[in-house]
Amino acid sequence: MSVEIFTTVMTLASSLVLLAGIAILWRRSLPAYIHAFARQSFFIVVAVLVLAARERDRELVLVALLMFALKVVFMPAALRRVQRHVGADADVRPYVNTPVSLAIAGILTLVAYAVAQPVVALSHLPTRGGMPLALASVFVGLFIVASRRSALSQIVGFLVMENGIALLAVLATYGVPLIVELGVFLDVLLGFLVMQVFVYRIRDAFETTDVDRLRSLRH
Amino acid sequence: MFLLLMLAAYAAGAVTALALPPARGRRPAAACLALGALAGAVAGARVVITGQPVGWELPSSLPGLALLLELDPLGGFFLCLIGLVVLPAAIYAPDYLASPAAPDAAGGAHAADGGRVAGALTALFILSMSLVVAAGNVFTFLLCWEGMAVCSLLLVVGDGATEERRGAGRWYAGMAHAGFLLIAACLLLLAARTSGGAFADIRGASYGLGTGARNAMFLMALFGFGSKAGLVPLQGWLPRAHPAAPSHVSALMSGAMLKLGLYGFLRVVFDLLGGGPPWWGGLALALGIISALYGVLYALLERDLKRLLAYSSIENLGLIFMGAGLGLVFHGAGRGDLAALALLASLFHAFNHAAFKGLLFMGAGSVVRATGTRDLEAMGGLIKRMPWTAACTLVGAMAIAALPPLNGFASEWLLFQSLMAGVGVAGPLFAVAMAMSVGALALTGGLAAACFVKAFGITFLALPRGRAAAEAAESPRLMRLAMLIPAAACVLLGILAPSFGRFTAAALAAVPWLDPSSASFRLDAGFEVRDGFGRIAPAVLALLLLGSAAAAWGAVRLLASRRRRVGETWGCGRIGQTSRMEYTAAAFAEPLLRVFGDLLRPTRDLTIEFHPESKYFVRSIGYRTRVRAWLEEDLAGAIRRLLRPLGGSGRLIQSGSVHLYIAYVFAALLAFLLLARWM
Amino acid sequence: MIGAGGGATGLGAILVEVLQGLLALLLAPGIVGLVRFIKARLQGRRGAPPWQPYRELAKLFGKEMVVSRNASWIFGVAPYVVFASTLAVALLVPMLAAPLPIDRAGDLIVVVYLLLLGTFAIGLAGLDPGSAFGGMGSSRALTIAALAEPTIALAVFALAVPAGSTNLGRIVARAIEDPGGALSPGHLMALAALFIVMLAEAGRLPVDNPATHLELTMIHEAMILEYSGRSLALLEWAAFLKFFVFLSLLANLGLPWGVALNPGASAVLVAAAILIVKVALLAAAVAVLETRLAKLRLFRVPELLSVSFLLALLAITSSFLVE
Amino acid sequence: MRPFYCHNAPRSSLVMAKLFAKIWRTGIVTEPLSIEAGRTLDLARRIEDRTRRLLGRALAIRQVDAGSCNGCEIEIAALPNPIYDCERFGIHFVASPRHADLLLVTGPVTRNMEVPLRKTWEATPDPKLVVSIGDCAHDCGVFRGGYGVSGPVASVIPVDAHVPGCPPEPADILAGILKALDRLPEPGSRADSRTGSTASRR
Repeated sequence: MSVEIFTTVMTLASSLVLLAGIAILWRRSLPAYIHAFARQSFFIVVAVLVLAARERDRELVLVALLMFALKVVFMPAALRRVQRHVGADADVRPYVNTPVSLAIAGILTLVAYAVAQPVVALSHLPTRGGMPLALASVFVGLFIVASRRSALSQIVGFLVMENGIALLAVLATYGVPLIVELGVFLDVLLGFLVMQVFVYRIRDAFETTDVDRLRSLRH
Repeated sequence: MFLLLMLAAYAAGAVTALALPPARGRRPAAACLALGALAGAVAGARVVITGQPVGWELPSSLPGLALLLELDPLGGFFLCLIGLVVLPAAIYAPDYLASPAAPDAAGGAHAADGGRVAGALTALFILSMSLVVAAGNVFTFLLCWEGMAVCSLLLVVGDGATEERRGAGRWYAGMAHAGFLLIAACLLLLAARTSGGAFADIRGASYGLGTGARNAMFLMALFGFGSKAGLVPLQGWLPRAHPAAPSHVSALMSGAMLKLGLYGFLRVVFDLLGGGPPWWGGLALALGIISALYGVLYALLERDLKRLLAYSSIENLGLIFMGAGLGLVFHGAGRGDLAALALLASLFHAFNHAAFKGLLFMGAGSVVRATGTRDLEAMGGLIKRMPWTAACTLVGAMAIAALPPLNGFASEWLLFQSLMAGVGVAGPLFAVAMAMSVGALALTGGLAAACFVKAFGITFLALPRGRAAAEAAESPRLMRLAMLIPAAACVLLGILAPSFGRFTAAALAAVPWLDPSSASFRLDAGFEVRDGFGRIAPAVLALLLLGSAAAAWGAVRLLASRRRRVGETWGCGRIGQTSRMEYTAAAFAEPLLRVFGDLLRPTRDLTIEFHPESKYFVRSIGYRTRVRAWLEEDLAGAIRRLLRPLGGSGRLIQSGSVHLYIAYVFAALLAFLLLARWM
Repeated sequence: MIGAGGGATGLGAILVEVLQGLLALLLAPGIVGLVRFIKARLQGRRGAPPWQPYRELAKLFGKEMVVSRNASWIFGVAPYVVFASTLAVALLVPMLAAPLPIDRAGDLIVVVYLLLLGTFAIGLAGLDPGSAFGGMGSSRALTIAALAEPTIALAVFALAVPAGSTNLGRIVARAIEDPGGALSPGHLMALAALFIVMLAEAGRLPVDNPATHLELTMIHEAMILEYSGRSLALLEWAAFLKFFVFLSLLANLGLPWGVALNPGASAVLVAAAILIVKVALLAAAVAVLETRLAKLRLFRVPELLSVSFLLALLAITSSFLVE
Repeated sequence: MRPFYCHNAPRSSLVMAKLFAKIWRTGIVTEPLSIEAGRTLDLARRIEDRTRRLLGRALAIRQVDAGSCNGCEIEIAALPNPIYDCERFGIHFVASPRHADLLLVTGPVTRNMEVPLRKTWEATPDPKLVVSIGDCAHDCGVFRGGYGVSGPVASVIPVDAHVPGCPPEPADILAGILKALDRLPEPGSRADSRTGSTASRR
């Protein structure tokens, strides 16, 4: 694989990761969010596999498989189960309307480019073109967490953010050692499970997953 | 010499209007003005083409107070522009003013003096505008600038009979004088370093100024001239003053006077200050973009025909200042060749706007004259009763919506190209900023098209929505002729855009650091920008369109069935069609009002009257939506609150005694003399 | 420079233009018929044959025209303006050869504004007879056209800057010469943005349902509700042509291979054949897409257009900001 | 498993794949026009050859409910569906009489619909056809003599053909229209046999 094509493919994959994150801002139902997240994870898996093929690195293949199992299969399934359990009241009414969200996503992308520019300028890796995009998907994930009401969509936002970090790690270091990657997976999994429990608790306590209701705890 | 002929003709126009009784004096006065306009245009064109400035001086014993006229190519260009507006406006005025039905014709036949003073003021207004662009020193410039402002102010206020006119007068007076203060401060600071305040001297001296002083002068010039051009946030007077003035005066103000804001900006910032750092241009560009979007959004929602046109003027001046700001950015980045391109776009659009906005205001005036109202919701169907006005207005509407092959398109295309040229100039983030500007420009264009479909469609098409509209009559012959002139100009400037572009480029030669020979555009049969980055040939496009249409027409004529039957408008079989079934202006704009609801903050008011016996039957439903121009009003409110205490203390010295006033003058004189002695 | 010397001259040039114009005019109804045919098959119907639109056009040209007595000359002229502007666009977009002989006459910005000219004319015509449906259609059509403009402009920007020209001939030629650039995320996202805008401008799902008969959901159909006979035929044909032009523009920007760079007779004929295949494939894609999409609520359309705007913006950032 | 159109189900590519798989399995369900269909048409007058030539292969229908009980409408609404698929004959419904070639009128004409019906007829460009559907359109059916009923369709606008039935089957309506245009496919003709073979994939 020539460097040019490799660069193009990696940048394309990074763009798709970002676009999948942005798709959440456009979609309006939790299942669609979960699906977009699964798709985003899938694009990262593809990126890791392409990298593995280029570097002829077995560990990376393992990482990709783990990632696939966890983020494309398990987490979406678990999220779907939670969603079905929590039911239709997990209405996704964002604080910010769709066009404005999309505009903010555009601005966040520009900011990501501005922030990442020094790093990109220093780097000589052929994957550097994707770094600002990965950073942008971290931002978009944060924005989802900040702008959505339902605890469940906040989890999705968190996972999108985490995906962005994972992609950044892949692009910037050509894959961290397997053991570190495993640790990260475990962290994410743990965080995910804890949040899942929280969603159930919030749901039990307030009969909704609208995090806004937590305000009533202030007294 | 044409310049002097122009001055003489305008002066004669003023005298004629004042001396003869209006019924007999209007036409001779108009003839004088038209002659003056032609002479001015010829004088300006000659200066632009030959590149030789012409000058004339009335010496004075006091230093700095000499009247100095010096017409360089830039001024000449604007003199042509003024001529293009004045000529039709002069032809338009007599019949328009003679009509008793024109309610906005302050100084019309029903005014107390029969409109003598108004006629003379119009002539003086035109004269002072023409002198502004010919002014060769600070004193002349400021004198004419103020003369222009005062004359137009008086024309806007008219007899001050309605609250609308008085309100417009207050807004306009406030803005114009705030602007004048800034301009005067800026120019006087510039002149302070020279002996006579002649522009030629300032040019050489301004390079020695400190950065802080230059920045301050730039800001004063931007906001001072910006207030005349109606840039946001100084746009508030435009939608008030334009509707209140008689329509030919609106045409003059919007078509010509606003452009002098651009002229002043170019003269001071480009010529006298010699350009500056890129952020100057960036600021002007940003203000331009905001003004363009602001203007077009409010124009879209407006239901008052002339206010709509006024908001659209804000939009177009925004586009013009986008070009000027971009030129400044390019100059700051050391790209004189691209700066020439951006300025070409700016000047070209200024000229085009003079043509179509003058035309549209005159069209609006004809409509107002015929129907007695400016409310779009009371119009409709006028195309059948006023075919000439409708056809001319349609040309104007298409030109302002930048549809090819008319003139608006040529200049917007240049603006697009100059924005795209910004990509390689100053780093990637700037390139993205340029991309966003391109997006904003395109949005403006699209919204302008929607706006003028609404303006033209609701005014002229479908069934009349009111009795006045149903009984409207076509304007007299002279008014029609007056509208044909700018309509022809819109078409010709569009098709012959490259030739006119050459003319415009010649006017740029007045800016010393612009070297037209290195400019990044070529104009032969078409436009060519940056070595083939963009190419169009408007004449070929026009031929292509005409050819396609003719081919389609011929083929249909030959091959298709020719049967044609006239019937009713299809309305699902309802018994009769009335104008209440038509789409209204408000309804037309509703989807966009919704889309931009967060920005425009409309208030909606729904009243349903139920049948007294059952709430399942409805007697009437009223839906009223109001969009407050909150930016203007809140800003004005804040300023008013700020100024009220100041005004209160100002009243202290305001006693009404003439003697005291003379004493003030005397005291001021003494203070200045002492200041001059001890400084 | 391409375009200055590369274009054919004289008779050959005119022939290429005439061939392209005729090709577009004659193929356009067939492509729309193909979309309908594939959609019918995907709905489990036999459907009309792909050449059904030709029969419909022939029928409409043969029919009488009924004109409202409230309508003015605008109503009569508008179909010709719409048709002529669309045909002019069809002559400017490189379908067979790049650059076309009249490439110098107009660039991508001209194309955008020519289409706006058509929308302007039909918008006025919608208001002209005073029918409420027409006003509704024209208000909606202009809303969508206005909101689509920024995306188109950004996409133009994203395509033009790497190619070093806004003229379509150069853009397509560059895509052929540099296939890597054609695969770059910037280019692809710009095309995706253009595709969404194309759906909006050509009145396809999910923005407008070309098969709707419900007045309240119409956009394009509502404006032409008052037209009949030859005027309607012209408007329909222009709509077909617009769709065809969009598809061939996308096809030649996304898969530029096959476009003749030197306008020899054989190259142009091969280009014509390849063009038909590419456009037919794209039309099939549109048909499949329309099968799975529902029409959006009208006030979701601005959101869709803001998605396409964002795509175009990302296209630009990834073309310029990645160094 | 949830069906693909269920609101809560994720619209994943998997589900889309299922949708298209289902489309593939279902195949084309359009039925050939039965031989008996169309026998029951009453031609009120001879339709000109020119009209037949012009409208034969591309026919736009505007449906007018002149006061029907909506029984006929339910049958007419079945015409564009995959089973009857009127589009295969180039027949489609339009939103405006300006676009229409044929008015499909149902029901006894009520007093309130008399003027609208006439206006619809006037709004339709020539050459045009009128086909009345159902017994009521012919003789007002059970509504005959009602105070709100003005009369049969033929008393308001000239009717070219009539499809009897209460209500007539979709196949009868389709065949009636085609027969009026002299386009009814012969049994075993090409169009028919092809339909049969594709449908057999089910």
